[in-house]
Amino acid sequence: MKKVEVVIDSLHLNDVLKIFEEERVSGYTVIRDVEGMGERGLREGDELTGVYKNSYAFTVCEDDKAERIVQRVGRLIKRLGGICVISDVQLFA
Amino acid sequence: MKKVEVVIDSLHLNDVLKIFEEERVSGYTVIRDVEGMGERGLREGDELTGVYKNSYAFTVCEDDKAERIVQRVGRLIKRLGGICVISDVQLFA
Amino acid sequence: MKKVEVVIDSLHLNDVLKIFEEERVSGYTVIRDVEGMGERGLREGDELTGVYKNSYAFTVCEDDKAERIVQRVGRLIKRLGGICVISDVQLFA
Amino acid sequence: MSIDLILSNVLNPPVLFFFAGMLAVFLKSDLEIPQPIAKLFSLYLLISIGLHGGYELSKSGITPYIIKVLGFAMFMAIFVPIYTFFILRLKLDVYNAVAVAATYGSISAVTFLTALSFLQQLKVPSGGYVVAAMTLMESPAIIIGLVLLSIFAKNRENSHTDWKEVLRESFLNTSVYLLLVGLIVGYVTGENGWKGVEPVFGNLFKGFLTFFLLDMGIIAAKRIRELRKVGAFLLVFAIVVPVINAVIAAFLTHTLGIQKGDAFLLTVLSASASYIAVPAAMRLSVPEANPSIYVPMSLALTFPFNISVGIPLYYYLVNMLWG
Amino acid sequence: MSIDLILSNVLNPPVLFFFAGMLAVFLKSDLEIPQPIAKLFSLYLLISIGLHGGYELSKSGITPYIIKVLGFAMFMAIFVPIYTFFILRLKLDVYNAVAVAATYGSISAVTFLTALSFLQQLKVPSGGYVVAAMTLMESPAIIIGLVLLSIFAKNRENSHTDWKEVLRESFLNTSVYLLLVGLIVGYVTGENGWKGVEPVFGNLFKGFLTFFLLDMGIIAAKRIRELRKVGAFLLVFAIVVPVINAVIAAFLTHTLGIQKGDAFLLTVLSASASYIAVPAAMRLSVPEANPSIYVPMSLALTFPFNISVGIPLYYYLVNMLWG
Amino acid sequence: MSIDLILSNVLNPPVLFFFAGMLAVFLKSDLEIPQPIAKLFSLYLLISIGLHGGYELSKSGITPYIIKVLGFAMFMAIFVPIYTFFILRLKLDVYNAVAVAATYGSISAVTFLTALSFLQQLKVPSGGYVVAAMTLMESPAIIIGLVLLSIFAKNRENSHTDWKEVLRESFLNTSVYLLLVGLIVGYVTGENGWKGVEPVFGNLFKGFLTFFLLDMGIIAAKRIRELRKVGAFLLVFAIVVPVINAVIAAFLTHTLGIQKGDAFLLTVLSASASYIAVPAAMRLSVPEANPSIYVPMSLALTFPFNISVGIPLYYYLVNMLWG
Ligand SMILES: Nc1ncnc2c1ncn2[C@@H]1O[C@H](COP(=O)(O)O)[C@@H](O)[C@H]1O
Ligand SMILES: Nc1ncnc2c1ncn2[C@@H]1O[C@H](COP(=O)(O)O)[C@@H](O)[C@H]1O
Ligand SMILES: Nc1ncnc2c1ncn2[C@@H]1O[C@H](COP(=O)(O)O)[C@@H](O)[C@H]1O
Ligand code: NA
Ligand code: NA
Ligand code: NA
Repeated sequence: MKKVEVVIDSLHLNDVLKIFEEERVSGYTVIRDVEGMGERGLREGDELTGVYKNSYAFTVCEDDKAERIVQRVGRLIKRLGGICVISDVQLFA
Repeated sequence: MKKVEVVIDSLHLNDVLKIFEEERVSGYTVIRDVEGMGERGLREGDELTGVYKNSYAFTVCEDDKAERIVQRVGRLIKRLGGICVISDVQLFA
Repeated sequence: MKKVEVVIDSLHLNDVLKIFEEERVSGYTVIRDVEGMGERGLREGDELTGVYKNSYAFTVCEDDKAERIVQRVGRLIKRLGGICVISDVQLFA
Repeated sequence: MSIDLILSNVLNPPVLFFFAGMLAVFLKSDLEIPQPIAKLFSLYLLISIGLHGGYELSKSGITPYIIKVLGFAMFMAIFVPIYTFFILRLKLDVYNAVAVAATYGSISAVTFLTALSFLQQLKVPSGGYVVAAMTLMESPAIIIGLVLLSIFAKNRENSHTDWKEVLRESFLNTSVYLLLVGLIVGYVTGENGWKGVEPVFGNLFKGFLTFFLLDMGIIAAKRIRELRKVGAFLLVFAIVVPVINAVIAAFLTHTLGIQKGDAFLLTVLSASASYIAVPAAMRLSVPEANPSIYVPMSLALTFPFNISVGIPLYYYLVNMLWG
Repeated sequence: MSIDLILSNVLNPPVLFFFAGMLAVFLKSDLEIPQPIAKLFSLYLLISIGLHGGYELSKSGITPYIIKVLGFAMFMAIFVPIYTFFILRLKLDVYNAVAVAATYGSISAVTFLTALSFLQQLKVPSGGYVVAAMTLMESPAIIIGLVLLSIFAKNRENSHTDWKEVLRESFLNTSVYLLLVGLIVGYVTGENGWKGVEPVFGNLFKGFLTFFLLDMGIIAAKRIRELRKVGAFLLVFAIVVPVINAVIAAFLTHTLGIQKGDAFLLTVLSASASYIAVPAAMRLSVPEANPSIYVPMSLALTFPFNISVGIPLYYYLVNMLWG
Repeated sequence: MSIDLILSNVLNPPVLFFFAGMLAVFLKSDLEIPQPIAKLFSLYLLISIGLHGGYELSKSGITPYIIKVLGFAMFMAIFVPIYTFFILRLKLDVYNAVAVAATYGSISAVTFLTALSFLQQLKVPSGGYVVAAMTLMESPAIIIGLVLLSIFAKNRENSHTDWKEVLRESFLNTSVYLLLVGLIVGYVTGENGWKGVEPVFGNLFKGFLTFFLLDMGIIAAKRIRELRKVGAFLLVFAIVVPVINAVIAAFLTHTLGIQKGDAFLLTVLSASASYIAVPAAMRLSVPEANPSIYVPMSLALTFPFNISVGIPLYYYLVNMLWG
């Protein structure tokens, strides 16, 4: 199994979750309002403007689904910023 | 070393931590109140009922401990829902 | 690529991020105020004293950078407590 | 029932804000209230109710009449989960029947508050001891539920009901604990204590309730989509059983010679269902039951029904009986 | 303009706390305010403004004069984003020009509040309907911006402006939604409703504004370093355009025979720029635009300018015209 | 000391709620208060104290008497960490001795507040400048601690005390910064400023203190289990040293001719120990010291002792001396 991890602008989180759902993963987990630094500078998360918050999401899924997901999320991230990585895990339950 | 990651109903987090402690891991880290989707539907986390919150916990430990932990956590999760994965990491400190 | 994960006393998080920046990683992500248990006991996170909170940070970077980072963060952690692990990931965006 | 009664209940900022919260979800507004805020308000309301009730008790003292009120409360808290359990078993397995019965056997503090604010608008007096009655009504349903479970689900896997744990969840959960603390502190510090904290726990009360109900509207609306899976039987149950409980309570309190304002509040309490203490306890002790049944029933159906139509309806009933 | 005017504006706890928040960042104090708190206060302030405005409206009723005020508000909300867009195109690409124009075409509720508190200090009356005007001024700039975009960025990649989504973001974003809810609830519940919630949504107002501005000072100061990358043209824009908008608004309201207090508030609204609703909408609909341009301009430059120097300046102007 | 004095202190909602919070942990209730709420209240209380003190100062002006009060405060803030350091060295290594000495050399704002509320109940007057004195007493102990460290731990590994950093932590940490901001804003905006914010920062004070102490009770109780590892010497230290400091302060203030109410508050301040500013500073600058020593001592022992028994005891002492 693969674990696909995504960090993206909180405002665009739903686009990522929609991809997860469209690829029919069995589930996903989301941590809202993480902070970070990247090409677009420091994102310290402020609730006021809502424009500087990241969210972190991951899903554990079969290798082929992971492949399709990273392709689609990758395209999103190229446009909107963020990061997407994939790694090997063993699923136990 | 292995990293064991668990997502479970916040109300049952303590059962997982108890297993970690009983297997004498050197430590663990917990992120409370993560959101998610799985077999039991969307869990968006609300503080009101306290029934729709997940927690995320991980521990880095020796391979044999990890083995025993995933067995025990696996049984818990089969009954209560959630997810448990294991992966390879190198521990530096 | 490698993923370097660090859990450290929130008060010392900045020292870790400084190392990340000095090693010129392309970015990092931070989750503030995670809880945990380790050699220094339970850290349940209280906002009052600010002394019992951990932060979790990770960066995805090239293998050589990861190597240098874990050396430096390792030294920090030996003095201040916490944990630092490294694992393999594939970067997609 | 005059339309005025409904209007004077609904044309109230707290009730309107509840529906505004629901509407926000239906219209997909991005309105969101951070979770710690919901918690802050719910803690605040519990402490307020407790302190105020305790203060009132310190003025009235504990009389035989009050004992009668408390006794009635206790009776309803035991009776309702038992009789509903047998009705629920017609359609549900033992686990879910227990969870739903416990949910409807316990009470909702915010429903109580809305009723209180309705009563104050009509200038009908009521006693602080009803808060003590409410506190008494929170927990028994949990215990009863688990007793029913241990009787009717004998060959349960992992059937290790940890009774010490159960008692703790029942009597020391946040709601009960804060109500008790408030009652006791309000009682022992009396006039003097109340004067110091009234600017927060008295005066801000209705405003904070309004704010909180906005949030509850959002949370309730998110649960509504789960109602589809709940089935017609339970949908009907979630409206009819509260009304039945209200009718029973109204007649009994009348027979017992309880005063009108108190009787109305006890009626509302009997009609209300828990969405805080009981769901959490059930999730822990009866993980076999499905929270997507008992939470939406209570939160997305019974609660909105009670605070909009139920309260004036119950008042109408009580008003008729007391004349 | 007398120095007294500036002082009586600045020597006000809310304004001083804003600068104390900024100073904390510059001095690297470890002062931090948890994010849910910022959200709590901003929700509170929106509800307060709405409820109070609605209550005032329920007293005044809706008159032709009020229609005039609302009409003027609507005009400014459409006019400003259009004229500024063409100025901005001189230096910016289409995406960023749209985002900045929308930002300055919309309004800032907290600037409005600070102006209101300034007005109250001077004991100049104003009407609750200005809140309705403010609500009307929030959204049009977003729509106008996206219309401009679809005209001038025709060969846009992924150029699928989802208009349904846009309308939702414009009219159902948190700010607009809560202002509307407040206005309506305040209006329909009138005197009675307001009395119940006034202890929270009326009396606590200035204190909570003070607290909130401390937080806004921190957030604004963190954005200041981004101003370096913004360029002289936009730095000048962020000060001069608000003043121009104020001058236009002051003359127009005078011509239209709008009362002094109302005119002053409308002037301030015209001069203010959005840092909540518009940035979020732009980030979603025009991801090509760089938030590090439009957010710091509005939050770290225009906002501090308006609440410190702008408000007394605009008042001076209005005072001169109305004599 | 009459039992009445203790009772009139303890039978106060804030103190009772503190112990209710502790009890919740001992009984394993699931009562939890989200962390941002603790932060919100602690920020609120600091701002309140500061603003109120500054406003009072603006009425009284700065007199020679006030200078004397401030001078005394400064003296205690320097004297206590030095003398306790040498006592602590009998049993502790240099790092922990520094950390504990600094903890007891600084003060606790919430203890001050509880004393103030006790004083108000007895209707004994006191001056707003004591808040300025308190602010002065926050930081010196941190500096003194680090000076002692650089003298006595010369061959310290990584012994790069970054003095610029230390000064910042000492004088710009959240507590000191907010108290200063409050004092200054309260002072410069005077009567007018205070009137606007009093509904929040004055009237809500005691209620919010009550709420906050519930939370502090929870946090303190969680630290109690760490006390087992702390050792008898330090357990005794955590009770006896506050009392000694109180006795010294009472006699000195009496000798200096300071008024009774002021003297009482200064005595309480001297007896109190820090659990916010100092622990954070120590954790950063002296990571060799073990926070599981200095935090539980201050938070789980000295603080509860002071707000329950200490305050009436110190008042009894002061009352005796002033007659
Ligand atoms: N190399 C990286 N490692 C970990 N997180 C990253 C990395 N690059 C970007 N991120 C996260 O993605 C967010 C957006 O990245 P960017 O669009 O590059 O500014 C950042 O704020 C980080 O939270
Ligand atoms: N495949 C998955 N990947 C990531 N998280 C998951 C996955 N399946 C379940 N989870 C998490 O576990 C929680 C409970 O899962 P479930 O019991 O299947 O509803 C979900 O709300 C998710 O947070
Ligand atoms: N083996 C481990 N696995 C996961 N997290 C750990 C581990 N050891 C320590 N930690 C985290 O690091 C923090 C500090 O560790 P320590 O300094 O050992 O007390 C703990 O509170 C945990 O959050
Ligand atoms: Na009930
Ligand atoms: Na504008
Ligand atoms: Na002290």
